[in-house]
Amino acid sequence: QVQSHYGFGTPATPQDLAKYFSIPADGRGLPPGSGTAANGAKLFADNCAACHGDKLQGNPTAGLGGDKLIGGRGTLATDAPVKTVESYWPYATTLFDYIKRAMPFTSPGTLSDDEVYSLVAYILSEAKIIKANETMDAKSLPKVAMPNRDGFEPDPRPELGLYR
Amino acid sequence: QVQSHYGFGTPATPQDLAKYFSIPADGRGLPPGSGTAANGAKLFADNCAACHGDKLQGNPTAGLGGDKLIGGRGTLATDAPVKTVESYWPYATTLFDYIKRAMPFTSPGTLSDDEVYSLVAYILSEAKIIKANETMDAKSLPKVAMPNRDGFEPDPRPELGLYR
Amino acid sequence: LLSNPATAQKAPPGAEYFDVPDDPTKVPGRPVAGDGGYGSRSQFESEVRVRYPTPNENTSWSLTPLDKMVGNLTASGLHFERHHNGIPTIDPSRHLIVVHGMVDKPLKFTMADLKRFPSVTRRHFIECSGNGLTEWKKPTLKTVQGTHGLLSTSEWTGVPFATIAREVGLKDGGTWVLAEGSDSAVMTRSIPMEKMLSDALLAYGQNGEAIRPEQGYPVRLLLPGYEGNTHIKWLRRLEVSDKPFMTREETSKYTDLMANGKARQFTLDMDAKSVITFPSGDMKLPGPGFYNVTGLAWSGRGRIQSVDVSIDGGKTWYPARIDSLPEPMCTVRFSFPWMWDGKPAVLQSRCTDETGYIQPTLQQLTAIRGDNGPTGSVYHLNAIQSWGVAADGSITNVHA
Amino acid sequence: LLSNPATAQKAPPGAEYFDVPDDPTKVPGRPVAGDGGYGSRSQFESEVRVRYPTPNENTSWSLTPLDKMVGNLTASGLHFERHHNGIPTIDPSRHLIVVHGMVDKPLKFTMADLKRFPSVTRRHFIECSGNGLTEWKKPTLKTVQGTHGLLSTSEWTGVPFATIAREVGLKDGGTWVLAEGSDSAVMTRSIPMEKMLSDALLAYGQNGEAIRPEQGYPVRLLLPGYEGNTHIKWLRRLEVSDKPFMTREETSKYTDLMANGKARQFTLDMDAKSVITFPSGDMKLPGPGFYNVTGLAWSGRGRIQSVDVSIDGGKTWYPARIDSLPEPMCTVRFSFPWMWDGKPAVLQSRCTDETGYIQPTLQQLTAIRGDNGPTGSVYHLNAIQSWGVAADGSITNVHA
Ligand code: HEC
Ligand code: HEC
Ligand SMILES: [Ca+2]
Ligand SMILES: [Ca+2]
Ligand SMILES: [Ca+2]
Ligand SMILES: [Ca+2]
Ligand SMILES: [Ca+2]
Ligand SMILES: [Ca+2]
Ligand SMILES: [Co+2]
Ligand SMILES: [Co+2]
Repeated sequence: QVQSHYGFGTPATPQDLAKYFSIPADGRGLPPGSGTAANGAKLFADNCAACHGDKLQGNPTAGLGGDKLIGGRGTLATDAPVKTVESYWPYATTLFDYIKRAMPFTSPGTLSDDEVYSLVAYILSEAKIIKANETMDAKSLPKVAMPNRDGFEPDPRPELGLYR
Repeated sequence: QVQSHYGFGTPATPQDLAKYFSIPADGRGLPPGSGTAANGAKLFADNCAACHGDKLQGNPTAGLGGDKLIGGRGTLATDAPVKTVESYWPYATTLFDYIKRAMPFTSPGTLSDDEVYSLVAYILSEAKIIKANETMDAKSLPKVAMPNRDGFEPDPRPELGLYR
Repeated sequence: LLSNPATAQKAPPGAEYFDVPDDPTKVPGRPVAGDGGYGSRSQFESEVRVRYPTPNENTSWSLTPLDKMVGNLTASGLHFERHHNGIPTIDPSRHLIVVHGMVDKPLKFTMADLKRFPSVTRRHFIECSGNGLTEWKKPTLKTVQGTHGLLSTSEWTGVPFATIAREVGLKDGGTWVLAEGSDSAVMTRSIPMEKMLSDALLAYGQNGEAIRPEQGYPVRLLLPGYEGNTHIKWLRRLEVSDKPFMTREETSKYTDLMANGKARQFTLDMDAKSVITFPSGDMKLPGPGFYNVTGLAWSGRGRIQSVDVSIDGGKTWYPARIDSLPEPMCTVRFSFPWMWDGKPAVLQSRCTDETGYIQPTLQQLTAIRGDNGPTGSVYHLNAIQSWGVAADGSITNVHA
Repeated sequence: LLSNPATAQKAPPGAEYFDVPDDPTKVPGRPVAGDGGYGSRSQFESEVRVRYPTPNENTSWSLTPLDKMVGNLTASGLHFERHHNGIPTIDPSRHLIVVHGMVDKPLKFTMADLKRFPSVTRRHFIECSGNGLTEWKKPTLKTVQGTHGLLSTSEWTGVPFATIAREVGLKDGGTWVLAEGSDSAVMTRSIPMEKMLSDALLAYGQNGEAIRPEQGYPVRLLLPGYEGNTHIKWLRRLEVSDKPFMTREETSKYTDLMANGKARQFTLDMDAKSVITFPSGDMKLPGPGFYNVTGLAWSGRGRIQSVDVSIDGGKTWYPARIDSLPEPMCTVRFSFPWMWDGKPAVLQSRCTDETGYIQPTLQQLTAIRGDNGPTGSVYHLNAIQSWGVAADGSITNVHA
């Protein structure tokens, strides 16, 4: 009496799917467009610095609380690790994906793809991960060599020493 | 480590218990005092008739909805049973207990014991269960012969015919 | 960011109104704990319990919207109500529970005292034995809220009466316990000691927080599987006795008058029962096709063992799926995959509990109880419910 | 009879104020359904979830008042919150869930579509993996609400992802699923397909009614036993992929940096954990005597098997009572009868789950994870909690 498929829901067309994105490390789904640190610097000052600091140092203003974005290299194995895009993030693609979806915090989803590429370029360049004149686009971004690229391992739990 | 009694709570003294009552069919706990239908008639007109009707016929006023108190004798085995104090209630003690705790509906617990005895006498007399001049008190009330005294049986369920 | 009074009117009871953005991903949402730290339901959810139009609104009942519910528990705000003179407002710091009668040591307990005892946490339904009282003679109310809404399920936390019994010490021959409420009906019922010692709780918790005012705040009696009226709310007193007290609620009311004029008394167990909540009365199916028929089943005598569903008014029965974990004296959610062919149909569900009792048809039930309900045998209608499906998809309450 | 605005201020969040009579048995109470048909908690109950003072109140969390809770479930109004840019207001009639990626047939579902599928109802805890993040180095927050309040338990109703998977058809090699929220953080996490097919739910029901706005109205992902952040709220999209997406929340956040500078990623299971909620931090025992020590235990890997309690900081362990029914990936309420002799004591609880995993001490845990928390290994602190009892009865959060 029951069909193996219920048949509820309707086909999601390419147009339906066009507004969604989620960019894995290989850059699949990165949009056309490009940006540079020079353009990003101005955009950052206008849209981001209030919360992330004009030196990208994080949280300059009470009540806004943006993360520190650069610095912290070499601290991960110390007693006071500082985790930033520069020191901790394994993939530059994540930066594009996250800024495009969630920033600026008070008006997320309003930046153009060129603007996002530019902001990514600016942050990576301030982090001295790319050179100031490198252009970020769908091809170059996945190739950016993040300092902590190999810093992650899969979950080794359960920790077997904790069984009797 | 644990005591067999926790020891929480404090003794309930006779004074603590004095304000409570609950009168079983044998009349245990009926208070001193007494009343007659004559006194009850006036009390009923003043405090009860608005909701129960001046003929005790029930629910005369929209929004108040007091039960019908008399009538219905001989209807219990018919297709249209009428359940009242007169036709259905097995014990007169219940009438005392209930009026004292819950009536009048808008100011329960305000009647004196004499008033409750009087109202009980009035209702039982209107129901032709006692004579108009009988006095109701702790001794006489439990002895009132209610028409449906033997009308109840304990729960015979589960109904075994409903098992496969 | 709380809604302002001007727009508050737009929100259903229990909800706050907020403006609805075109795209919720493009504007920041409401801040964490902006509600003062206690949340409320969505403004898009509007089901309410509805009062049955008794003449006096202080002795009345309101019914749970079973047709709008999902899962097995009842949201605390939607638990059915039956009050005999309204909801009292009780300050828990001034509330006492006294336990006396045939005991070695009468005691009084503050709420703080009560909460110092070990407690247990159990899920149980409560059903008013008057649930469905309009439905004996002919199908009367339109929706399942009307026909079955005096049923709700909660997680209850409380102290077993057995623990309290050890404190006061029971005298031999104490076979009944009177429970009394602190409302203005000063509600009283007599409960067999055997039940009190087996699983009765003095319950102060409901779904993780204090019991709600309508359900007996600060403490109620919880008698798993017993008719709702016995679960005395606003509990203030327990008196141990060698006999029942023959209170008004166990003589004038909550007794079952049979056709021969004799009435059953202390009919305390709720018999096994089930009902389809989707689709149910007053709904309309958009057209032929697949429907996930779903409902609730429960028994006052233990766990639900199985539920069957019929689409032809009881001629053929198919097993239903059990979609939640069966527990003693607790509802279960069941479902049945139904491919509607567009022809008239009669939907029914029938449950069996772990004692082997099978939910009866109305015919079977009235053969035993007589058909003089609702004025005679008013209570304990647990018959199979039928929902008629017309060719146009409209669903009505029918006797089949 | 609803409270008037002038006196409404007197009532705590979630309650309405009513005048308190001297004797509630002498005045009629409030009428049935006088509240409009959706009830609220008592005016005498005031516990609230409290926001942790992060700089930005839109990306913040609020903690469940575990010290004030009874039973096992969390009242819906007190379920902990963690939002990354506030609570969106979503009209369910306009909400879509799209399922695409490595599937045979990408589909979009309205809420009405989703509700047509068979559903299941399960009780599960959700715990933020950041629960206790302040407690690695030294005892920091005073109460159990602060140390453990990112934990709540509900009854959830929803459609298994496995059912949806049959609709879209999975392509071979689809080993991960991205879940995306419709809030303004457009939250994304990658979930292993194995988990999605084993017990993931698209949940639209919570404790019998629609899921609350703070918990993802109209629909959230429910991943029994997984860290809270993965249970994507306001779910709008599922994308099947051959690899994880390495989103910000699974790289920058919710990874566990070890002492050697390497970080664990996709640490999704919540390890077994327990905590004593009474007595707990910031309480004061009135004096020597009996106390019913009680708390909660839970595991992301199955049922709780047993709970032990120590009153001497872990030197001696006694079995605790289990006061509610253990269910997979669900809290249980436990208790222990303690006769306090008035001398300083250290109370601890320790649970074992059905896999045999034993809740570790903080020393055992930091021996493995390093002691650079909270800036290093921030998440997944499931160590035994210690409450110090001073001779004067005051209770404090201690490391012992
Ligand atoms: C009004 C404040 C505000 C503004 C403006 C803002 N941010 Fe943010 N940003 C935040 C907050 C708060 C977070 C942390 C969000 C969270 O964790 O939930 C954040 C997080 C980030 C992160 C992630 C950091 C990490 O280590 O995980 C990046 C990258 C970022 N912002 C970039 C930007 C950029 C680029 C802009 C401008 C286009 C911007 N932000 C504008 C407040 C702001
Ligand atoms: C304002 C209305 C009102 C007034 C005044 C009132 N009653 Fe009632 N009475 C009711 C209602 C309503 C009920 C039913 C209560 C329930 O079932 O919850 C009731 C029930 C009763 C019953 C039980 C009937 C049965 O068959 O179970 C008795 C007896 C009774 N009242 C006697 C009295 C007496 C005596 C007085 C006066 C002292 C009185 N009432 C005043 C409304 C009222
Ligand atoms: Ca693993
Ligand atoms: Ca029996
Ligand atoms: Ca609803
Ligand atoms: Ca004894
Ligand atoms: Ca409370
Ligand atoms: Ca396939
Ligand atoms: Co009964
Ligand atoms: Co993790």
